[in-house]
Amino acid sequence: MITEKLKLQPEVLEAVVIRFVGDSGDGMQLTGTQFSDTSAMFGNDIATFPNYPSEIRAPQGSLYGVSGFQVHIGSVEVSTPGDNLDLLVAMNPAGLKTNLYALKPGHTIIVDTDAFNKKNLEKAQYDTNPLEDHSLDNYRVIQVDMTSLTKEALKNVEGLDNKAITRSKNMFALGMVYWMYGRAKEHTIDFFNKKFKTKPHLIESNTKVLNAGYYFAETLELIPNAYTISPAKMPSGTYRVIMGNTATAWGFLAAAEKSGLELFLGSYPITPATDILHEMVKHKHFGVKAFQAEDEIAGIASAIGAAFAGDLAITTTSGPGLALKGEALGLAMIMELPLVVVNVQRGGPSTGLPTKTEQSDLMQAMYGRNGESPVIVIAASTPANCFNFAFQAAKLALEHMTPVILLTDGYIANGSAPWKIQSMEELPEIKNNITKTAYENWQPYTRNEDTLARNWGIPGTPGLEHRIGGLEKDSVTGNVNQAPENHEKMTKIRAEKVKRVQNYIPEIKTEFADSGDLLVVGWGGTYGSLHSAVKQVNLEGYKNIGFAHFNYINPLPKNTEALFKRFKKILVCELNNGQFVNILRMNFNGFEFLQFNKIQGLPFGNNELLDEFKKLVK
Amino acid sequence: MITEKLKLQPEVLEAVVIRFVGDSGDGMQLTGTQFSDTSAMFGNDIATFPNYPSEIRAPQGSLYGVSGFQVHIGSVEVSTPGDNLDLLVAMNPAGLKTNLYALKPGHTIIVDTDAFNKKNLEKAQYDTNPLEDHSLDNYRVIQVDMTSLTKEALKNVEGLDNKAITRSKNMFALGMVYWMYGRAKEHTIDFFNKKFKTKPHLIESNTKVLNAGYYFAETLELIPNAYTISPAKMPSGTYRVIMGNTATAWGFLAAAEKSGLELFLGSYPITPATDILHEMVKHKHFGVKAFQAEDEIAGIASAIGAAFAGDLAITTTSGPGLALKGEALGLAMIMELPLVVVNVQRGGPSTGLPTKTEQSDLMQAMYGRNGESPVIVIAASTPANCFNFAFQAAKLALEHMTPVILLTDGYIANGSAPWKIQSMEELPEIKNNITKTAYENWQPYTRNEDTLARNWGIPGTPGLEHRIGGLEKDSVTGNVNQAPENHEKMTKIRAEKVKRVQNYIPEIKTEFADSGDLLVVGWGGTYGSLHSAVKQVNLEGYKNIGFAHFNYINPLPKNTEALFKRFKKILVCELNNGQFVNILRMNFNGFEFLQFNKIQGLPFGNNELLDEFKKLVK
Amino acid sequence: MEAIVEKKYTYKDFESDQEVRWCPGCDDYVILRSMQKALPEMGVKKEEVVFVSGIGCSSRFPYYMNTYGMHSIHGRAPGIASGIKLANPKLSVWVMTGDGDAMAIGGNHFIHVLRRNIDLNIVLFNNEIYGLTKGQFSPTSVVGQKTKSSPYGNTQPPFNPGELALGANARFFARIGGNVPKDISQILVEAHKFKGTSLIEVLQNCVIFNDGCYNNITNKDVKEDKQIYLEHGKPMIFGKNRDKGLILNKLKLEVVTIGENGITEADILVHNAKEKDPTMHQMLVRLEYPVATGIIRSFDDVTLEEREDALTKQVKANSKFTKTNDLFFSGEIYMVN
Amino acid sequence: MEAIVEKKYTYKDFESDQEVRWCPGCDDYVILRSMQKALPEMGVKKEEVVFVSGIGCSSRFPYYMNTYGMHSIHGRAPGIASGIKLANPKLSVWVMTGDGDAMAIGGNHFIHVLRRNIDLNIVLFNNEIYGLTKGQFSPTSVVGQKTKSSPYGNTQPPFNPGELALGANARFFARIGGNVPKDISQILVEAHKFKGTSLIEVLQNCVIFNDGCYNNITNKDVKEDKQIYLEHGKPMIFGKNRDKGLILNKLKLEVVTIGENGITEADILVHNAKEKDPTMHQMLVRLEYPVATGIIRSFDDVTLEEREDALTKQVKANSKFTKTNDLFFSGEIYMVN
Ligand SMILES: Cc1ncc(C[n+]2csc(CCOP(=O)(O)OP(=O)(O)O)c2C)c(N)n1
Ligand SMILES: Cc1ncc(C[n+]2csc(CCOP(=O)(O)OP(=O)(O)O)c2C)c(N)n1
Ligand code: SF4
Ligand code: SF4
Ligand SMILES: [Mg+2]
Ligand SMILES: [Mg+2]
Repeated sequence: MITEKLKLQPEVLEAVVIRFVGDSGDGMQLTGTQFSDTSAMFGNDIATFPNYPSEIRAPQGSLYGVSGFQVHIGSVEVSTPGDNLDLLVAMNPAGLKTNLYALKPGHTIIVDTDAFNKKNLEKAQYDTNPLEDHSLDNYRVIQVDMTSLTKEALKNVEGLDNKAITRSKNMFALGMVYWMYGRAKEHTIDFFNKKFKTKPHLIESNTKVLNAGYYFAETLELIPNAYTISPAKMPSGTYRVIMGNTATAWGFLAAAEKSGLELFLGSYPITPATDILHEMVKHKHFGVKAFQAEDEIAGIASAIGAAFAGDLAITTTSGPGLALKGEALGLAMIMELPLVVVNVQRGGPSTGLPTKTEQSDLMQAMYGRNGESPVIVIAASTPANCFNFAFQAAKLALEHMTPVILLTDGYIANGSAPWKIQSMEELPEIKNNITKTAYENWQPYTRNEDTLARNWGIPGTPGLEHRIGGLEKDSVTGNVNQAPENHEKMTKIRAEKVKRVQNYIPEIKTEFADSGDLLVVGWGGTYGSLHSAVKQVNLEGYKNIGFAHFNYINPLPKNTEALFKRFKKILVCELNNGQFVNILRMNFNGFEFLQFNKIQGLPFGNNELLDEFKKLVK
Repeated sequence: MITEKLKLQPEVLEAVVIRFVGDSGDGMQLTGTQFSDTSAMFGNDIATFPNYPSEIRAPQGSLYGVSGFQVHIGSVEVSTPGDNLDLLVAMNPAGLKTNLYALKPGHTIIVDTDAFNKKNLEKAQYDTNPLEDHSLDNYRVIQVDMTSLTKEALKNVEGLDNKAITRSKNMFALGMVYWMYGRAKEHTIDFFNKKFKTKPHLIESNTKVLNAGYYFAETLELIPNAYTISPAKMPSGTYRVIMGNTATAWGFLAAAEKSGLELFLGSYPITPATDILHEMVKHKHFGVKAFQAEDEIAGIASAIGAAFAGDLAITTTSGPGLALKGEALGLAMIMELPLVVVNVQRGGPSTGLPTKTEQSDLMQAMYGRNGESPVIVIAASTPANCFNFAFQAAKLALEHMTPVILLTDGYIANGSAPWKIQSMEELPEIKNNITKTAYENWQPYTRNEDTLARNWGIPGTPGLEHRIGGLEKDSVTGNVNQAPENHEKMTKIRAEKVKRVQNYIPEIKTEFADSGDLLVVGWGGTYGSLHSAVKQVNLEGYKNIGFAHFNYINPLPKNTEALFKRFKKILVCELNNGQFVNILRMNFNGFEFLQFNKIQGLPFGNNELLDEFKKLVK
Repeated sequence: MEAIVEKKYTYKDFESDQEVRWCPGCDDYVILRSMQKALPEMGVKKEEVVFVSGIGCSSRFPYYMNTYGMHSIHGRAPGIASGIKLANPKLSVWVMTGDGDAMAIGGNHFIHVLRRNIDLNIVLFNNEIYGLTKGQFSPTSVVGQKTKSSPYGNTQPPFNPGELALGANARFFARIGGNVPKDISQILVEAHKFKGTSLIEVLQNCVIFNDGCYNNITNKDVKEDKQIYLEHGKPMIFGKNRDKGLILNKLKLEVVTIGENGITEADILVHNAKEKDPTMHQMLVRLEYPVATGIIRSFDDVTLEEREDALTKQVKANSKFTKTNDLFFSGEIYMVN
Repeated sequence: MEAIVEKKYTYKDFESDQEVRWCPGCDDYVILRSMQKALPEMGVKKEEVVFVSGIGCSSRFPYYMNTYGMHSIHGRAPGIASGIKLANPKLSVWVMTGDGDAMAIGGNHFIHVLRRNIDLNIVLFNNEIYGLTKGQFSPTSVVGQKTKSSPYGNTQPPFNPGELALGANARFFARIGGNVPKDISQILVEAHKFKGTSLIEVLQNCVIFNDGCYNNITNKDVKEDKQIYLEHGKPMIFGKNRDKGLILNKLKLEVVTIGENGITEADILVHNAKEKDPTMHQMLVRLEYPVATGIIRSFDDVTLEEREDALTKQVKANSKFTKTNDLFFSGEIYMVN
């Protein structure tokens, strides 16, 4: 019934990476979410990463139909979902086949032996059964006939058909893992009670199976109980677990409330950005106006209209959608309207790898429009700080009267992490440039001397009637003015306005070392991977390796060049073929910027980073 | 009747710049074209530049309704329409007002005094009559009551109404200028005979007025006859005068014939690119398939379809249109289909200055798409070489199986110049990658080892049936393949394929000096202005100033860095806020690239360039 | 718009300080003045009016109106206007567009805005040509039409804007000549009153690139014989002598003469613009002789804003969240000390 | 397509080597197999068939056909297909698209391709949902429909694809359930034969995000009573007992029972799909009971390729230019020595 192929010493671990894999229908996302939420409530730091197949429902048992959910839990700060696994829970052969590569040698696999039948083995393209052919000898394999055990557990529950019974085997696996890691089952049982309020037989069955798995592991004491992950030392406060896309949506909710404006979202669904729309449409109670448009162009067009009319206007999309919005974004730019464009990056080019992560839209964000049309570009770096950068994007747009592009990516957008809830009271103030009542000689293009933000005159306000548009405009009245000097002047003002945002953003800081041999530079969603790797290399005794991670890209923080000068080597790490590094090259002369690039639709792995760092400092 | 306010010594000139200005209805474009064509046939080198108002028909006499046409003729090579004028022909006060700034002090103005009436002076916002208030004392003003003289000349011609009579006064002006510069009237009279074949009274009237102007100038001998522009020393051959947009269209006609493919154009009208479409639709006799689509996206989409089906496929547009094409261009890129995108740059951002010139779409051409999606980017630099670069764009697209962006701009697209006609026999061969007949194991993504171009299998060919699309594809079969390593491999291959084009393009050459104090760097449509200015500064005795002008931007010529190393200073001159210079910074480390930028919707002026050069070498 | 207008406007209140730059003789001038004269009739405050346009000669319109306005990018005005209206339903929002702007590049937004029935007004300047880009055929140009981009004649059959609009479920459609300022003004006023998206097609003459394309429909001397000006509840009678009328013959509209073959006024169809079923309206927009003008369809339906508003009210009433803090601290939160 | 097919194909010849990846039970499988079975009937060579799609579940179709194919970008397939067909009119070109792909982002290309009447075939998989992006409402979703992006119910009234298409001047429109493979195949064959743009709307069930949305129209047990399957030249009769029929009552279609109230088969309307005037076709596409299926309209008209071809021939015949040299050295050229 249970085989342990390899005996290992129980270890005391600071952090553990677990991946649940199975068929799309096996409920792996739910299992993973339950485990991570429970761990977070227990006080662990967590980071998660779901991995869906790009098909909606691929044929059962097929290799491309495998759905996975990875959780990283720690008693120390964890900043990525992790790359190498400590535990792989594989509900079928296809899941094992496609995920084994990530498991650390010697570490644990839990499999449902019932699923390792001839049909499934064939679908997973196994010639022989891996549970029997010694190909797993380097791992600790825990074989459990979960399906049978689940059926057994449920044989007395009324009102369940066969499908419902086999579907709940994921709870058996979860129960086992809860016991292994000393987690309480209560959170999940509560969840059943809420979710199946009207279907008591499902509450009963799921609870039964969860308990069965838990007690199965406990009773047989087959699993060393040494993995006690104690709570992580996180700043005190009230927390919740949040997904990046939800955090983004909530950041805008907060910004709307803080600025006293109504929130408008114009969007067209696209993976992996759609969840922001899904989240926004829920919040009609806050008066959120979420408009699902006919395409990306209408999405941004409606947002431009809403911005003109005085709303906090947002449009959300991903790579190909941003390409479509370029022309309209140029219009918002020349009209100097506040607008936030969220681009959740995915693997490109073209349709590319729509469900994978990448950082390859940076240049597009900078330059994907005709003419000289600079906008503010910022990037979030963790699921939780999507909240802050969404808030900040709105604040910058409103205070500087310009479009802002907020870049996130599939990795942080779909990942989740504990978020120390920021209440309204803690959030910074947001000013805006609205002219409330007309005064003599009011002009739409008169500017704030510091920010260069223009006046925002909103339809409905008597006396501020004015016309703006896409033609070059007079520097005061906003009327059409195509005079040569006016055009040069306006082009420079628009550039200067974005440049001056430097005065309103934090300086860039280094972590681990403030000067030395090597500065590791990253931006956006790679924060977690890079931070862990630099931390580890420092723990390993390499003392002069610093880390600087950029959230502000256009403009760059003021002190960037000074910082770079303090290091002998600079290594720019990106999930693309080298885009941020080129922006640095444009801006800072005389540095030799080294590159580390990965273009696989995957986050950085810890080892590949460590290897690279060590190569450069040895 | 005629006043010469200032006596000047007759000069022997090598080149003369003349501008004809008047109301949109005054026929200035025709007058200018006639003068330049006649001069070209006489053997002069010429360069022209029309300047329309952006209104279709602005109110008569208004400042913004002025239409102008500038001609630069020379017995030496002329490479720009010139900036400072030797002669300004102003048919009304508005024309004088808006164009006087360009006239060299002491030089000549010819005005139609009849047009300087109260109404017109008011419309031109003159408080006093400039012909009387001494404000023109620094110029030589030739006042002719042209309207009256024209009426006089036509009083015996039958069948003319008042409007037709006053409309032909431009021919009076032309006659005068012909006489001044020793040009024959015959070419223009031939033109009348052809144009008004069915309206003999118009042949008679126009010829009469032309002669009247000519003889008027001659008889009264009021105009010094010293401006004898002798023919320029141009390479021998057969010439014609050609506009940049026409040359672009013809380059594609030639490429289609040379490659043996049918020519397809999918386009949507947009200023200043539309004339390419207008030219293409004429050539149904060559089987050109010109498809006016519903928008820019459908324009490029149809071209992608035609490319898939085996045509030489083109799409033409300008700035905002290129923004719209970004997403589809990414598709063409990942499908590795041959496609030429022509972008005739105009003043941006957004609708910007649609009838003015600028070089601000370079970054958009490089990066205006999601994901890593490099394409070849080249730029034409004169009206005539639009032919060559269109041909070359098609050749590169077909031989390397990739989209190519060809950049021109409003300045060279609307300008005209003598073109030494290139016959089919002189043009280089164009190979293509079409697989004519199936063979075993044929795969769409098998590549030419040198160019990395993939096989082109065309619908209709038995045995080559295959499917491609926008998802990442397998490096051999082209089937969907989203494996991490495959994606990285394909991304690198696509980049390398474009990079290798370096092996197929000429090295960059310097003019005037091959090493020294200052290298003036330009790209695209500024060739003429920069070339003249560097030439002049060298003539003025500054010996170590070299000039390097780029037509190939992605990839850059192989020897670029080596060339840069031979100069102490490098000055990059562009009609934008600094785009090419940033591409150079990305590519070449350790140079301090100086910038000279103009963002006024206008070409560089000779003097501003000279000043800048001298400042840097003194 | 139930705004109380304190001051009685005249058309001059709606003239902006920008010089009008259309070609002399262009019908666009007529439409501009008709609008300036219609606005005082509507009883709407100047500051609550927004004109949005795309690109084209016609799209320069907002510059000339002393209200709020936006001259946006080509084809996107319906999207922008939708955003404005959804952001602030109190505004009176007008989309000014051309046949190219609305039906070439902007075709998608055009059909979707009609489908959604947001309370916007769209004035379509149909001159069957791209004016601003100097004369290429448009999606309403007729087959055979010679233009700069079809020197041998256009090969693409045109849209009938009314048919396309009704196919997209338009609730209000009117058509009117570009040379009848009073009628234009009146239709604009009606469009304003109509709740939902209203579309007005103006048969606008472009004197430069397509001069006279409507001569045999709109010219003063033929107008009454070649057009039928429809009014809700009135019989479909036309002609200089008001002696021609329309009757239904199976599924075809037929022109008859009152007084001939025993036809009396009672036999003539009566126009019902407010009918939900668009069958008759579709037949009318397709009619080639006489050409139907006036308000062809005006069917009252719920607007998108109304639906959204009702839902929002309902959700608000049922929700325990009024501030974001309520949301942030709801559900599964936990403390770290 | 008058290609002489040397070999008699079977559906297996059209199966590609790619694994089909739709959800088990999805109607897309039915359409795929219907197409694979229809192609051998069409007498067209495999290498002369091209499938073009945009993005969506439905748009994965080309991968599964062993012909030429392109899985392009969202909404743009009609543009790409137009280019393919204009480049090589000998090809049989198919656009495979969804309700979102064709009518949301692709709406503009959709109406323009219909207007132009290029000889393409468009198969519209209408599941009234965005499948691939996991369940948001689409332009054909009904008001009130709860989806991921309309948790409180959709507020945007839908397009009727047939109405939109006819408004855009579609010459061929058919509608068919997603669960009747033989009928689908037959209509595909007819669409192929039709010269001009043909549009086939398939009422396709998405088992995951909008399961059962057509149950009361397409389910085996109600189908015959709830649908009327139209055939050109045949009376409009439906019902399990073939006793129901349609008659015209003024401008409304009415369901009557044959044998009741003196109604005989002779009173029933006869379907004329080939009529130029679309009035009846529009009434039919709008009908809610019974839902009209089969080929509703099939009006023969000149195609764009034919017009272009005729013009090209004419221009060629009148031109002195055959080679570009002729052009380059024509007109005003001059020599420099
Ligand atoms: C993205 C984009 N594409 C093309 C153009 C060029 N363009 C400007 S107006 C226009 C057509 C105008 O036609 P219409 O809407 O009928 O207006 P009209 O000038 O006839 O009033 C075109 C093609 C543009 N400005 N922007
Ligand atoms: C430019 C762009 N925008 C959005 C998307 C995301 N997207 C892919 S398919 C789709 C809708 C699919 O709906 P439909 O056409 O009805 O196809 P179905 O999946 O229902 O067959 C969307 C919004 C995309 N791929 N590209
Ligand atoms: S070009 Fe035509 S539409 Fe445009 S302003 Fe002139 S007359 Fe009017
Ligand atoms: S999601 Fe719906 S449409 Fe897509 S494959 Fe699954 S069942 Fe079919
Ligand atoms: Mg027009
Ligand atoms: Mg769908």
